[in-house]
Amino acid sequence: MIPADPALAQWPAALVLGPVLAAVAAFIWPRAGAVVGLGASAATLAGALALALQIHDSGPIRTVPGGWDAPLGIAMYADGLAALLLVMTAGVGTAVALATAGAGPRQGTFFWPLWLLLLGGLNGLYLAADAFNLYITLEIVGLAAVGLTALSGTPESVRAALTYLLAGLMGSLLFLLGVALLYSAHGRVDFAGLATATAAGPAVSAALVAMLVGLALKTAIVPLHVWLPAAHANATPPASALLSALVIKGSLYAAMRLWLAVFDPAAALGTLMGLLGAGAIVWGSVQALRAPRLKLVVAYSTLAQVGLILLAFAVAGDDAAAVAWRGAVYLMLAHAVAKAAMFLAVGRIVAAVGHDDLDRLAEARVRPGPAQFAFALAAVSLIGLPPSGGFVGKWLLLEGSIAAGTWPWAAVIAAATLLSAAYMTRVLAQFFRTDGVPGGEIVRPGWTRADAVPLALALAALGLGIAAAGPLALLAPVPASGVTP
Amino acid sequence: MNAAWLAFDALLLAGILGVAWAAMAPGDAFRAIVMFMVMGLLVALAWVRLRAPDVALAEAAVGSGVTGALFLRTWHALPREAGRASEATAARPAAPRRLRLAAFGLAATLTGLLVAALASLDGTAPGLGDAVAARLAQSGVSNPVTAVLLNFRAYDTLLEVVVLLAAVVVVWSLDARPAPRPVPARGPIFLGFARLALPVTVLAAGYLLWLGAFAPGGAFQAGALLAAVGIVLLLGGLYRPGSGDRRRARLAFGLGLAGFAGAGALTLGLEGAMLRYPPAAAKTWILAIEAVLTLSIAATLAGLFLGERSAPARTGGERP
Amino acid sequence: MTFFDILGGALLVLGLGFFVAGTVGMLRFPDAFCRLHALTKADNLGLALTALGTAVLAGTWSAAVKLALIWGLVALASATSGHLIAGHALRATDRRDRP
Amino acid sequence: MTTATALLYGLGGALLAGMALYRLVTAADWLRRIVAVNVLAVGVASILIATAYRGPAAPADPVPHAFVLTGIVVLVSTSAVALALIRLLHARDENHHDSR
Repeated sequence: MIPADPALAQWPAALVLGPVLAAVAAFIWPRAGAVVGLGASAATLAGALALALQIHDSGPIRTVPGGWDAPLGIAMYADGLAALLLVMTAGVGTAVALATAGAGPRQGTFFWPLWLLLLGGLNGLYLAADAFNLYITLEIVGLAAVGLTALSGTPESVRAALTYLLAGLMGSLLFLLGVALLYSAHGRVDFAGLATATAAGPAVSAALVAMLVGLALKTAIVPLHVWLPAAHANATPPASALLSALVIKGSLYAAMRLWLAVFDPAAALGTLMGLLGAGAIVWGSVQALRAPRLKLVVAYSTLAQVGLILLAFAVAGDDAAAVAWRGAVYLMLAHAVAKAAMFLAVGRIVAAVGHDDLDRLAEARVRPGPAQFAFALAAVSLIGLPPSGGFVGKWLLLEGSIAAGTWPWAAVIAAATLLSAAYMTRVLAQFFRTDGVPGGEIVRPGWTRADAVPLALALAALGLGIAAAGPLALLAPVPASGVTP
Repeated sequence: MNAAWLAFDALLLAGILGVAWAAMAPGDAFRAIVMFMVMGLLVALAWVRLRAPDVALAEAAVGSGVTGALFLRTWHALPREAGRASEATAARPAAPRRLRLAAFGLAATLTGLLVAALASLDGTAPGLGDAVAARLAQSGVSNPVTAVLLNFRAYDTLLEVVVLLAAVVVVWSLDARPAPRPVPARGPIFLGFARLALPVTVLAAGYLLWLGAFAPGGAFQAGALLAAVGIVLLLGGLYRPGSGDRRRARLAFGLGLAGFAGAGALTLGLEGAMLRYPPAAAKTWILAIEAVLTLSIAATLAGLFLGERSAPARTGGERP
Repeated sequence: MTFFDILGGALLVLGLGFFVAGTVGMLRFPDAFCRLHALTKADNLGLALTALGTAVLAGTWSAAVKLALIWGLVALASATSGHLIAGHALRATDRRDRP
Repeated sequence: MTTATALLYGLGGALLAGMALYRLVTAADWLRRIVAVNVLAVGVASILIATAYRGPAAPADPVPHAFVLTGIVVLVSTSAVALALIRLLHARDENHHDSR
């Protein structure tokens, strides 16, 4: 597990320290915010890519900052799964940062420190191999996310931020409760030690339940989702993109990691997670079909997409589960890229049309073609049509559930695809309808630089389907042996 | 003697539970806040009983003191009528019966789970106390809690300071600029108290910081004390932040994290691991980090108290 | 048990008595001024006796100096806050009397 | 839990957590909810500190103490943000009413 190059062993720590130091700089010197923010995002992306390549070549990296080994010290652990999500975070984040830097200085002052704190927190979260350490990174991510939610300053966003903060706080306290129970049962909280600790009594079961419920609150798994639609639909477009693409992935990853590496959950609990996922698919899709606003449709679709990812928890059997987990991770990746593209495209549409009222969209005189095109491309991936990244993820998930012989989950996946096609078509139909325009005169603004980022992200979501081999190779050892730090 | 102590513990716990219930009960918000602060002090006493004096200090200074001040500051900003629950601040009207039943079910489930979990523990988990004791001599300090916070698990503490900075960034990003409420005159006695108490408190904060190396105390407790000094200064109008002070304040907020993360980067370069101190100079590193942290924590807690009011009000005018 | 143990214990019990009296006064007296009167008087004395008792039990001069400092600071703070509360109560009654 | 004292405080923490959860769900105003979250945190802290207790003669385990110290600072930060949001919500609400 010791990497070939000892210098590379320091990269995990650097991926946390870099964004944090940049956040301080961006906070102290607001005028340099955009430069610092873009530079740090790009540097983090480069670092994450280098780490991913290293892991691809020579296996997972484990380091102990402070030089004290676990369980007294804190270990950081980077395997293919963590590396992939690190690259996803820095990549999507850099794209959103580019879009924000192009949008002008108005919302810049506090966006940059908040985004950099979020980046540092997420990096720490993905690299955590210690339950208490994970708790603090969850808090960093939660606070930065609340700040991003409230950044637009509208009364709705403030109220949404407060609800979000309270839900998140309750979630992290439940998580901390689980950490406390784990410590009292095992006397340690490092993942490696917890995984090998033998005694599994009521305390460990209670810890699992508390942590999963807490993380479900933070991930907005139906029925603990009530904070999400308002928070994601009322933030500024870049903030919405970051919140739905990256923030909920953090707590989802935490649940995944604990599930695979720390606990040995009963099969029945997995089935329960699958049922919750199926419920989330139905509820999120129905709400997306009924939502009156474009941003709300996109926000509700997140609930359904998260539900789809949850199905992987239900697939049992080593080989089948391995395939299903890779599908789930790939869905996370594809969702992050496509959802960021979609929220940024919606931001462009709202800026051009002046509102995001779905029923009046067909009456709009202004038709921002490039943004609508980006939205449609992103929708292809979210629905899971070939050749998109969403398709690859869904296919793997389907393959896993069929291999495990659990046909009902395969049916749920198929239903999820139909439902997502339905609510996305509802939006796309409004883009193409022109019969409602009074006078029939239609303005089609041309391409601008601001359309580049959503379009690039949407194309990347498609590209994830074509170039799936590289990322999937990183995930190859999941979960049979490779996930225990 | 043992039974007497158990009786005392049971009494203390009953007091904590009762006061906590009163703090959360519907009704006068001011009363609830005072009850919450009383609970913090009782809880600090409980921590002393359980041989956790460091935590007791932090609970009294931060959990009860600073949090209580934050609550009171918010209470003061809310409208006086209707138990200070305005349309905006009320999350929803009083809970209907069905919701209360559901909440009771949830709470009972949680408590039941926890009781079952705690009752099942046989005390065989050794914990990390021995591991800390065995390495304490190499840590550079002799207070085990400080050794854990700033050496063995310093990375956790670094992230904790990130949380603190994130909080002040968010609070300062909330551009409320409410109409300033008239602050009642403090009078000469309060000002006299402030002038007398300030130097003593600063001294006490320095003492706590120095003490943390070998006895209960440390950067967070000292920072909270200094923050109290700042709050007294602000409340008494002895320090009125001007518009130019915002930049200086941001510098003070960021300084602690810059220093701590900078030390992390430096040790990463020098020693090959983040926050692995050179063994001979561990104490120097820890004290240097703690000193910077104390000042920054104090500024940050005071900044959290001051909040958006630090912005020079865009629109003047007295509230009717 | 030495003489100092007994002395310290007795001082603590005596101090506790003052605290109880102050608390009863706060709960039973009719208005803010009477309550303040009971509270500040009893608490100051109660704390003084408690600090003295603790110092006797601790038996070192450094502990005694620290305890004396604590007592001084708390007395100062409680006098100031008592003054602030009284001022506030006075203004409140003024408002009630002259609508 | 090694001693009766530790078990007592642990159970007290469990009760505090339950009470706080009940109030958190049923409370009608934001301020009370933030109080409830703080009480919930005290409940969690109580379990941690009770876990660390090794009886009146032995020193306690410092690692859970460090966890609780960190938790206290994290909680005061989060509470400050929540309270600032409440104040902002009220200020916006008031401006809203003024403009009508």
